[in-house]
Amino acid sequence: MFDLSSRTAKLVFGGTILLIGFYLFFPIYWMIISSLKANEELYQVLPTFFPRNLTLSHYWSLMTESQLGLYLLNSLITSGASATINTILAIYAGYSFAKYRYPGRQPIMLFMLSAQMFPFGLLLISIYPVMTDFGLLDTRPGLILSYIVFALPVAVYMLYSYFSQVPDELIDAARADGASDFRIFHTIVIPISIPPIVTVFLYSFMWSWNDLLYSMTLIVSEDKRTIGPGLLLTYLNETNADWGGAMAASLVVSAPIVAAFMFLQRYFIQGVTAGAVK
Amino acid sequence: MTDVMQAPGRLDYPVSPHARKGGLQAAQRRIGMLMLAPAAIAFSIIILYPFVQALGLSFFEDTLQTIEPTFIGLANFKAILTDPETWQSFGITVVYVGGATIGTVVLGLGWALILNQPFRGRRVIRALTIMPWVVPSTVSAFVWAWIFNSRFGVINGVLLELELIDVPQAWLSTPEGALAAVILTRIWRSIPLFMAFFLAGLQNVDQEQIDAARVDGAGNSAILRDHLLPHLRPVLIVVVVLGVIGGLQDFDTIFALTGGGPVRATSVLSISVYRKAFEQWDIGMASAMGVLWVATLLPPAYFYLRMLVKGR
Amino acid sequence: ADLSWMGYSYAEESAKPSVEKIIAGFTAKTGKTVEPIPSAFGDLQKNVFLRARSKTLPSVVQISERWLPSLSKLPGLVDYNTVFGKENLEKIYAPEALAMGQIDGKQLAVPLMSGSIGMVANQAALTKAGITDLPTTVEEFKADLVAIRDKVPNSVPYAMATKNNSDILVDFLTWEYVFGAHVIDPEGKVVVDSDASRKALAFLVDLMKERLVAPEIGRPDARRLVGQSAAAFYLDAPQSRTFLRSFSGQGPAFDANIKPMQVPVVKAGDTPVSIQWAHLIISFAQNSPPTKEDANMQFIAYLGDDAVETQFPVEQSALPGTKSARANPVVASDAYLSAWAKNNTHPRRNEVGIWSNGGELTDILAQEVQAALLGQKSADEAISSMSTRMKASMTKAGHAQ
Amino acid sequence: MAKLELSGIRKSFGAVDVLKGIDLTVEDGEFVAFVGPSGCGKSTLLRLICGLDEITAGQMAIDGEIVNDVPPAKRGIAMVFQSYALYPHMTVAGNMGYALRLAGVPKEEIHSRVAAAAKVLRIETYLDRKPRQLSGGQRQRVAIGRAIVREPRIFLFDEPLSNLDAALRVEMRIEIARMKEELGTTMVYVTHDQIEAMTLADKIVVLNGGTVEQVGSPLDLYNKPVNRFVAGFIGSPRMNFLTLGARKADNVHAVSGGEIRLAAKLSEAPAEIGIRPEHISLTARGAPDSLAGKVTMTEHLGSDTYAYVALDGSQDVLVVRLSGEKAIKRNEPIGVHADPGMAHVFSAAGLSLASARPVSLEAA
Amino acid sequence: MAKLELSGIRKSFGAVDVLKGIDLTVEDGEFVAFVGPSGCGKSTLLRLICGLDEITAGQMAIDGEIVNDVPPAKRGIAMVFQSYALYPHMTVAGNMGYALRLAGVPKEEIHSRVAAAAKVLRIETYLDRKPRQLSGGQRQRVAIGRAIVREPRIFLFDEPLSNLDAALRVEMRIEIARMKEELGTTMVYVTHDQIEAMTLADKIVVLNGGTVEQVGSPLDLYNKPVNRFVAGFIGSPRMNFLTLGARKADNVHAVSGGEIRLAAKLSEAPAEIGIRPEHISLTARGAPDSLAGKVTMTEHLGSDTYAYVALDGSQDVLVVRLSGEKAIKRNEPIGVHADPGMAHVFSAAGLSLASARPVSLEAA
Ligand SMILES: Nc1ncnc2c1ncn2[C@@H]1O[C@H](COP(=O)(O)OP(=O)(O)OP(=O)(O)O)[C@@H](O)[C@H]1O
Ligand SMILES: Nc1ncnc2c1ncn2[C@@H]1O[C@H](COP(=O)(O)OP(=O)(O)OP(=O)(O)O)[C@@H](O)[C@H]1O
Ligand SMILES: [Mg+2]
Ligand SMILES: [Mg+2]
Repeated sequence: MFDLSSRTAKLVFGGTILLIGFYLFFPIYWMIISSLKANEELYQVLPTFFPRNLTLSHYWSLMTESQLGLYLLNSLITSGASATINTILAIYAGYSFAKYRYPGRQPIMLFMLSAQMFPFGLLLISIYPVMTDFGLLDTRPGLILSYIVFALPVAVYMLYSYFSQVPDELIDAARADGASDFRIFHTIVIPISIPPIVTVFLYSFMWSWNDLLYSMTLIVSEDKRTIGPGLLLTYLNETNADWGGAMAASLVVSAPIVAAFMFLQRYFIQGVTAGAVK
Repeated sequence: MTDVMQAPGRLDYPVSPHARKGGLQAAQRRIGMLMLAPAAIAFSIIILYPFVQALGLSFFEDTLQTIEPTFIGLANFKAILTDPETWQSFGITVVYVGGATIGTVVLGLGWALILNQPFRGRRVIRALTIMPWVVPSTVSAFVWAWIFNSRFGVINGVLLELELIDVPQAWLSTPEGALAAVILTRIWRSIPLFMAFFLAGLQNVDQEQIDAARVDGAGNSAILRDHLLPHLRPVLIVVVVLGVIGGLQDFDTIFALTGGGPVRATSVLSISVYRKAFEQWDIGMASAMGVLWVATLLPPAYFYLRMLVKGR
Repeated sequence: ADLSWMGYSYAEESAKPSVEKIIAGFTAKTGKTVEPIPSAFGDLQKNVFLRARSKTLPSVVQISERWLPSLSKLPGLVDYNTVFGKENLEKIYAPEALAMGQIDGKQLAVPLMSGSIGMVANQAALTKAGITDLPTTVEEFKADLVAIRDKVPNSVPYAMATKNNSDILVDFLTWEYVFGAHVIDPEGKVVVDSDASRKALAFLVDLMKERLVAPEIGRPDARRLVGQSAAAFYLDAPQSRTFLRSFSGQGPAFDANIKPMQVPVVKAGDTPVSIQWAHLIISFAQNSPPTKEDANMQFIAYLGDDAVETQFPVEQSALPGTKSARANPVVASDAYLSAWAKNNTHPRRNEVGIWSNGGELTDILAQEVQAALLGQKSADEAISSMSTRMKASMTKAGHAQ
Repeated sequence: MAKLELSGIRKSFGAVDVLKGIDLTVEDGEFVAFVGPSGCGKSTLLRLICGLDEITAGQMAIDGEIVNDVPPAKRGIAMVFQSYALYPHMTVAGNMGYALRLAGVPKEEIHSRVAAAAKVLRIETYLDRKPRQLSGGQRQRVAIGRAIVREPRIFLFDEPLSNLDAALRVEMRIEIARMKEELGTTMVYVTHDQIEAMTLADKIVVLNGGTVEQVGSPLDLYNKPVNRFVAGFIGSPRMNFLTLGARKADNVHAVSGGEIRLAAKLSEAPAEIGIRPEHISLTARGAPDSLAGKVTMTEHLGSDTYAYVALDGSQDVLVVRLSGEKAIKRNEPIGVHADPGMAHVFSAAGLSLASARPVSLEAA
Repeated sequence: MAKLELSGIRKSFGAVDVLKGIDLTVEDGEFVAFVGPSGCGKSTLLRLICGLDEITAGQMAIDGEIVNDVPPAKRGIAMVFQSYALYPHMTVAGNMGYALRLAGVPKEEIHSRVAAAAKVLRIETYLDRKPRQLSGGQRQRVAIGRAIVREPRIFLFDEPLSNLDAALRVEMRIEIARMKEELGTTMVYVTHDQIEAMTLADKIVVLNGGTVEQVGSPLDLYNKPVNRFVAGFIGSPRMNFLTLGARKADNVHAVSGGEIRLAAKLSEAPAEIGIRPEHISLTARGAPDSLAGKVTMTEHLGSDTYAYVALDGSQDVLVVRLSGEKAIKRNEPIGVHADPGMAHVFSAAGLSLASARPVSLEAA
């Protein structure tokens, strides 16, 4: 897009890369470095930018002492499941909004979308008794269902946005070939919509993955705790302030998801580019 | 239609045995509604019903003392609206959401522009950029809290080293510092998502249009101002919606980073509602606060979104 | 399970085995099973509250003494007097510990362990600053702090709680008492607006100005600082030892540095101040009315047994709540615990936390103190604003001012 | 194998009437082309025949059965879309076999029918590729293949060649001609392209503004257009139109650069005459039966030369098509001779007054 | 007002050589068309001239000044893009005035220059519309208008009409011809379309695989192609090629259905002869100077008739173009007579052996 042949252009470009790059990546570097410092080096007023002694002690203690693996697993299960449910619901709703006409279609869609502004904390107050009534309090299914709150509306919108761009001719062709509406959707539309679906899945996933509020409230058993509260309760809380451990744990819990994202981000960008948001 | 078919002078044929009743359009309508149903049901149970219930609760006094709520009309709203803390919360929310959204738009756009430019190592940087977004929000709060830490934080360390300050500063203990920190953290976390949207927008730019502008004599800044920004307008609109939603609903980072303090400097609405409900046990008041929030946001949101959906 | 026990100790890595021991012991003795429900300390009140709303209250809950008033209205809360008889309880429990569980003449809680929040010094830090004697008056205290500040680089001489509302409350209350001030009187009148209060707060603000205390320190941070000998004093419960051992990374070897001491007084001879602290046990009736045969009442009875009381509190570095356990040699011979008991003879009530609107009061107090410490308000302004806001809150909670 | 009968077909989208009553019969085995300007409703009509949209009013019958409410797949119809509408995630074989799979045809049969169609279309070697790995022409073939394997009673094509470049278009046109020959199925073909319609169709339907202007064989339309619209629409370069001036005698009218003598006096007043570029030749100025003008521009294609002649005393420009390469001086006075037997006369309402072929055109 | 000189221009994208040394001079005021198959480098060359891409090697001069490193806006060049590349968010006037605005031309002058250009292009009434509110042809005009207002020394067009439908294409072609006449500016025009190139250009450059095959006037290329590629590329329907068989005498070769007699014996062995469809006629079987075959297919356009003739004993099919409407029986023995003076002879390497025009083609 830009012509970088001039010196000023090069300078501005380089300067911006450094500035934003530093902002984005320094914290990550710092997290890694801090996790590798022994406590004596960590708790210093003048920090060292390159640790003098690398130690895996924080990692060692989190492996042996904490329940991090369990929290991580719980988070992956609940976030994964809720993102899946969310995506499935949103796929149908988005397609319905995009390709069918019926009374109330647009107001319903807009209302759903606006609902994304309802304060989650407020909803939680009433979700809690609902979950209790269904016996879902302190259960993974309960948490998973509650997580629908976070992203369903936006997920519906994103897929609506994408499906609107799927050419009608393609659907007509399948109809002429004798496919029913559901058949068309399942065998034609969904297979060609993988990138946007991945995008929506990841977007939903991230909301649940980040959640602190719901899981802190709806889950009390430690064996079902997710990483948000898990980290907070293990490392920085009323009785503890273990920064080195917190950094190491942060890295460990981030690793699988970062790896997965590295793999999926191509689809993610593709999905957005394909019109998941427009 | 039937009357047409019976119109005189028309050839009369037997109706094909495959013909279906009700015609095409009715069938389509039914299928459309059927597909919407699961999401609509989930939405009603998990979002709408709790909201309606909260709406009801906002007219009750429902605190720890009153296990059975008592109806008190608009008293909660009156109490909230006359409480300076409410207004403070609204103010802080505006600063927080506004600051974070603007900051993220600017930096996310800048980063997208950079990553849209071919250079060596671009792929790697693009892949790494996703990181701040995918680390759990608790983690990002940890990292920034650690960076801002008054005793062992790197900011203090660097400033001390450079002798710009002579004693460590407690950044998170000043209202400005704490607000800045939560905003910086929020921006840091959302840059990747915004970047992805902008990048996607940029990848849809018609290269011929940019070429045409170059031939017309446009330099880099003119390309940005006259072509890229107008092109990105729709993306910008969406990104702002997502940014505002994300900012308003953000609880995790702030809660883990400052807990809403010092004093109440970072008590945005989501934190205030939580506090009211789960620390002070005043459900009625918390509901009223939430209802007020929705009442403020819903109408503009609805119209903005309608514009978004229609303007496509 | 026959009963469920929600508690925070079970959520803490270090205390969990001790809890499991209690449960195993109970099951062995009665054949009844206990379902432990862990809940983080900070979340416990919320969890109880939400469970009350959804009518899924556990049968037994471990709570902190200052939450009792706010939980006292919950339906089904057992008055132990009606089950065990007042006299029986008085026979078993130490009076000051039992008193913490009483509200309006009802015995709503019994102590699991008790003690006080008092001051702890770090010998290593004192030595570095060349201080040989522990300070007894406020003046000496401040002089020592200055010495530490100057001799121990990058230290926080007094790791006072300056973040985290409930931590600030305890520290501030302590100094209020030291200066002879009160926040709320026993009748629920807010009396914080006094010269003594102003003096107390001004003293703390002064410490901050002199960089003898630091902002952004909560209890855990304080423990870390002390554990690393970067702070010389702080306020904590006797459990302090357990934490410091762990935070210093030295384990029991660090015990030599942990010095329980008396909180400094304004003038020599004054009674040193400390604040009551306990872990209490409340129960929700399994039958109406509750009887001794109920599983949860059997459990309560078991908790007063020496088997529990000589084990659990000691492992947590705290005093048992029963008379017999206190007399038990295991407890009596623990040097640290006895030193602690000796230094903090007359713990006082937490006069803020005990009200039903304790959460709000704590917030107000902490916010105002913080505002003063951070220089956003003068000490005077903070105290009068605290007074006004607390009065409003108390009025609303039904305590005429 | 099917006869298609439309009677009184109407289609409205909301308040907009797109088709305003179409009556049409397509005989069994006939190849019918729909032509007409953009937006005239060609695609809409095709979609109605296919069953993709609901007919607002009227009746449609295939082989004597009313199919108004029959879903597309049950009509025995296959359609080839303008954008091909290939399923991008399926292989060529998958695309072609999709309809059969849906119909529950056994695997082996699908396989053999796909293979047979692929052979006809010479795409056997691409069967395992995805559409995006194919060139435009190959995609087009797959789209046709998808229609063929279903062995439909009627084929529908919506501008199937419009996305191809000129050379490929010629090639695929010949392909379709071959297919029509081989299959002998009833076909309805929408096109923008003159040549396609003229060369492929047995019968052309000219649509305009939602109504049928004329139905007939290609040469019928070319030689005997019923109105000015059809006359101007069919043929390239398009027919020249000359406005008639004052009536000089019963059957003599003034035109730019001369006058025109009609074979007979007409009851209805003639307004314009039309002459195709290939029916005009250049002569010396003043030659008998010629109008006066001058050449303002020429275009040399090698095989043909187009001369643009401005008639004296008017703004009318006649396009003249001359065979082969002709050297023509520009801006010199010249005569144009139009073959009067090939000219057409139109009324003010645009109707062709077929009986009034002019007998001569001459300079005044 | 400008002369453009390219010498030894090369362009590589990475390891791919797209242009392999182009030498070309475009005289002041000349209209040059680039034609060639897809992917031959036409657009690339145009982009180099415009300055949008960097020249890998070689030199480019405008009016004698080397401009290799001059940015596009400073070359005095305007370009009309295939997709028009209008700025979608600016009005028509904004689009047209954009370059002037960037150049700091005062508002009133921009206004008057835009108005003037709009008048020339007859788009005055659309000046306040956004591009998406315009039809294809109107957009095309705006794109040209945007180029005109800059008063460039050289106009570049990249397939400007390829997105228009047939009728509009004809109209706009005439428009461009008029513009060329009026402005007299140097123009370089890339096209796929035979007719555009033939009718508009003073000089056609045929590109193939990154090199120039032939440069010359349209009729030069049509009549004297230097090689088989150019012969086949120029002219529509394209030239028929017949493979020569065994040499029967010094200057007599076998071809399908007969033999060919060349004017002289050639030093280089001839391999093929080429005859354009318009230079062939149908005769009775066995007529003198004719080859034997039969008509397999006919296409009737009204103005022309195409006959596809399969020559006896081979798979070669000759396309024959006959003027007007001809009724032709299919699959009956027939003779084809080719005008031998119009035939071309090519060597095995595809070079035109211009000296060897055949004297006759006859049935064996
Ligand atoms: N779904 C629709 N809703 C409203 N109007 C429609 C719809 N589909 C088509 N139209 C209108 O119907 C008219 C005919 O459209 P149609 O697509 O049949 O034209 P067409 O003859 O195929 O044109 P083209 O040659 O450009 O493809 C147009 O004016 C169009 O705007
Ligand atoms: N940026 C690029 N990177 C690599 N290869 C390129 C690039 N641009 C063009 N090419 C290649 O250069 C060759 C010539 O492309 P060019 O666009 O000039 O062809 P063209 O003659 O304009 O074709 P068309 O008629 O299809 O427009 C093509 O093979 C193309 O793939
Ligand atoms: Mg159409
Ligand atoms: Mg090109």
